[in-house]
Amino acid sequence: MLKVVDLHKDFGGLKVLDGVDLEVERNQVVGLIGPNGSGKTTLFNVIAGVYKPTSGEVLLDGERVDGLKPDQLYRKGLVRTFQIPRPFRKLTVLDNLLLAGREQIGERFLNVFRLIKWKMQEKELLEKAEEIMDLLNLSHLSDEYAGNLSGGQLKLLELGRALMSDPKIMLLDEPAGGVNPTLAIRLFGKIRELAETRNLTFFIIEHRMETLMNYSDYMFVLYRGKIIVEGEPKKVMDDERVIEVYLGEL
Amino acid sequence: MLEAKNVSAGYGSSVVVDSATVEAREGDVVTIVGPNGSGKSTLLKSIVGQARVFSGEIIYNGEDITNLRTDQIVRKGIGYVPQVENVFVNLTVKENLEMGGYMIDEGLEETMNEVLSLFPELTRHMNRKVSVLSGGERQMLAIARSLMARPRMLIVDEPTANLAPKLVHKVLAKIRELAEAGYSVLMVEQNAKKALDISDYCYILASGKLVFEGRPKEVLAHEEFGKIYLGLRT
Amino acid sequence: MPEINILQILFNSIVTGSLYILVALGLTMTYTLTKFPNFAHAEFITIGAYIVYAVTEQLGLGIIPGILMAFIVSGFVGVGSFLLVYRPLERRKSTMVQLMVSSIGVGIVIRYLIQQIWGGQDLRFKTLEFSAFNVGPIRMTMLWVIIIVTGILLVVIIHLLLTQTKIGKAMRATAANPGLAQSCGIDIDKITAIVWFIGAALAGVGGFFKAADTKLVPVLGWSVLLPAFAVIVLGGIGSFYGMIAGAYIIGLAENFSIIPLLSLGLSTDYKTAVGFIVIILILIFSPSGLAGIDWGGIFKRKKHRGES
Amino acid sequence: MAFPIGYLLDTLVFAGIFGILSLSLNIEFGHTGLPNFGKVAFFMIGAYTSALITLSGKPFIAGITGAMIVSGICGVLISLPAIRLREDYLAITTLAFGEILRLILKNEEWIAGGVLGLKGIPEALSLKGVQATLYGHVVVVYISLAIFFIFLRFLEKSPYGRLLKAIREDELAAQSFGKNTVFYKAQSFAIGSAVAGAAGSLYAQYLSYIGPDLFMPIVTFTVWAMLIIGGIGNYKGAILGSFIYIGFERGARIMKDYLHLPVDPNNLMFIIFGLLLIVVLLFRPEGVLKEEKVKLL
Repeated sequence: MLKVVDLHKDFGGLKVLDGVDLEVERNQVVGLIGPNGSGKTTLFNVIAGVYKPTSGEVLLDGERVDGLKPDQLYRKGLVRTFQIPRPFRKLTVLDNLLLAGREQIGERFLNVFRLIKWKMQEKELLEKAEEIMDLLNLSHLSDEYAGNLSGGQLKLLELGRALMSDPKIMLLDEPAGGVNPTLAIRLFGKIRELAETRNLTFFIIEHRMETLMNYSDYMFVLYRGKIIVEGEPKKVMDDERVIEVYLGEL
Repeated sequence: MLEAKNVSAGYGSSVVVDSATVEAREGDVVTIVGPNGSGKSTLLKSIVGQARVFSGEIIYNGEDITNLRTDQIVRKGIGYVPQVENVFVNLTVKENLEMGGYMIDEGLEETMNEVLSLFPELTRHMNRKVSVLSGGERQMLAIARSLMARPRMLIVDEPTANLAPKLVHKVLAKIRELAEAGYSVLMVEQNAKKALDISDYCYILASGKLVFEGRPKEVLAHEEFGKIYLGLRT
Repeated sequence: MPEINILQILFNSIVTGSLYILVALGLTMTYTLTKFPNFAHAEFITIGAYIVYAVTEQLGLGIIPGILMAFIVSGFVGVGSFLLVYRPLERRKSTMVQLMVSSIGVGIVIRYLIQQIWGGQDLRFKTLEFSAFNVGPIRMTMLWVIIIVTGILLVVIIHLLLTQTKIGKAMRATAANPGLAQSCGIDIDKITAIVWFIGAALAGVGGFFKAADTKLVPVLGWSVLLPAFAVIVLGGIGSFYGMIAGAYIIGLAENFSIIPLLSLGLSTDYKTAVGFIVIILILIFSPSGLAGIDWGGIFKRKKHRGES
Repeated sequence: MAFPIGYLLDTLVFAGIFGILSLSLNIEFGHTGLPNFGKVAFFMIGAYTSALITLSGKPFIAGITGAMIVSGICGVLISLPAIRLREDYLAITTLAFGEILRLILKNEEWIAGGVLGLKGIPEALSLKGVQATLYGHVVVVYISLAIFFIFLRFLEKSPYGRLLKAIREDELAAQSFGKNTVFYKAQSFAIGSAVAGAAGSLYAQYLSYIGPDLFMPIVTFTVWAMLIIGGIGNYKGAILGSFIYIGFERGARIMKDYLHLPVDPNNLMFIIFGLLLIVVLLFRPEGVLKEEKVKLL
């Protein structure tokens, strides 16, 4: 599904990504871990088109997508969420979700006045948004400004917005960061459920190892810009090298 | 000397640290370790007034300093070295030290000489802009700068973050040296093993909670240390 | 086409540049510390000129007391607007645009107060006669010489303030990293207020020079505000030495633009547009000013091309 | 001229024209978050374009259409390099653009009369008698105002408007949902500029004279003040702001004619208005009419 080949990214001589190779399989929940400064968020930013790679390839379903901009990647079915939620604060929760719908007819200036046409699509989007709000327990907040939501609710909204666009693959940057443990477990439960019921693929940065252990199919460990260990969660967690990089031994 | 009792802290309304108790005794290097996101930096920031303490209290030399402003805390004799942006990049090394000693009215010169005797490597850069210093030198300067206010206790946030392995060793050795010179140090580190080598006592934080504490030897000897550290065992 | 005296143009450029230093210094300092472009800076400039007018022409107390009063009054107007408007807005977490608009409000209030007190008509400094004389091929007036000397003196004084005094160093430290400055025990509120005072005070003195050289009108400050923006944008906002270079470069560009303008048969009025064009070009191509241009990169690329 | 009605109609015309200008700033800044401090430039482009077209004998409708097209195109041309800039830089750049444009019109007589400007610009609706013509102006201006208001509200209540608002709130997030934000920002700038151009056209035909001195930066600032006081992000607020400002201005003029104050009422009105702007920013930064939650049509 998503394949990264020998990816490099330098920032003014500093090699943040130093030859990353990985592959995320369809319909799996894949975790990415690594100590602070190992390059996880940079890897996401390069895959999601925020930065151009210095060298290397990113392939989505076999097609080269490195160097494409976020909006182009979105159209190819790749959506990402942010570690620190970036809601549209002065739009309601419902509008935040609706906005994320893809290929909206009424978003073109000349179509604004073709009311009947865009309203039909809007209706479909509305149904979908309601379903997602149900799923994420956000329904009661539908008409609330996103700026008034709590940290945990914003995390859910991030996930919800990403779901709105029927992506093929979702990149989640610490979806449960700063969220209380009970909610975190619920959130991962949802992710697991979505992967199984909706043919979705997840690639997740997370530092709650115990959560990832229970909910992911496969894991990659990034350290100093390279993947040093990969495999099933149990195997990865028992790997001495993983503990060592976290303790700063390598 | 410094005690944080049952501290819950965070930003805005979100609680990042959940009822943690740590103590730093005079002349010791005390280290808080834990993986990223464990809340260790937030705990440190709550002590120096850069994050909010929701409950619990922070006592320094018998005085309650909970939720005071950073400059008030610094005036009480606690030096603080933040993790990032911890030097004035547009100032020279000497000017950075002078700013560190901004509150000193007399004997700035002597204090600077004392501090420089601990950091002799800085003397040859005195009139250079900080922007030309290496990462390791900057870290040294940041620590030296905080010493200029003549603190008795130093609070250091991840002094080895983003440093090359060789420099990690150097900076940590310097911190040990400071403890030998009579300063008390409370620091947060991600380079757990190396930090423990120079520490007198340590705490492990995972997901905002203290999960283990003890002398470094006991901690390192614990067979499940790695798993505890990663929050896989409690 | 009239004969062009290059030395004269060069001299005029230095006069213009020195004047810009006076008016732009405060603008760049407050921009750096309070993080917004203060449009009311134009009125800090204007008020100084009117105060000199009041003291020397209306009260007949002479020019030195006039300039001193202008320094003090403009300074207080500056620090007053910071304490009464900008700081409260900052504390309320206002956006940069809100701060900019508030400075427009401050400017309007001051400008029409001036107009109320002194009227909207053109005023001239009658007691100050600056007769012209020649030095070699250059025609100059005493006023121009004073402007140049003041400009250079100011550069030296501010340089000494920023590098040799505790308070000056604290200003630089606060500008670079307010949080860290605070944890060094620096009272950043006090430092910021002092900067607002000095910046506005110098703008006021600069306003007097501008008015003495041309005429005194309530929109005096506006005629130099955009060039002053050009100066600080060119030098890189927050850079004192960049600002000095920017002031003289804009001075040169404005005065030398007369040559191509004349040869193209265009109005020399366009020389005032030079600054505006510089702003637009710099902001679009190198928003951090001259310092932001990758000179090394340009050089390397050329070399590289040479090789291939 | 009979005082009450003539004065009132004149006031209404001004309030209407500036109301349109204020609407145009609201789509750019209130709605999309682009601080345009060169508003007067597009007002000026519209006024001159329309004046030149109608002076050549073409009807007003051609003038206002031409004004909107030329202003809109200029808006796009300026916005393409400028909208990637940080907001303070965008503000200074657009401010400088307005001043350059004014300088050109002032110095190049061959374009539109230079300093002297253009005289004898025909009215949109030429009726018999001063009073009737004045009523005609009110009708033309308010029909235009109503059209632009409805048009912009329509935009606001469509997915298009929702998207502009999202860009204002967080551009990168909007991009990661597949929206080409630069394209939309340029469009918003173009719409705003075209509407400002229409206001300029109405202004020119009403005054029948235009010159460079009518288009000083203070015009831009006035429009900003209107929008801030009336309510950023609220189209009704934008119009209300214009009425408040023009009301102030006319109140001062009436005072000047009928009262003998120790201060010049005109100065006093600007001072009070400046203070009002500051007070609003300090104590009611959202303006008189708050931004509303928008339900799509």
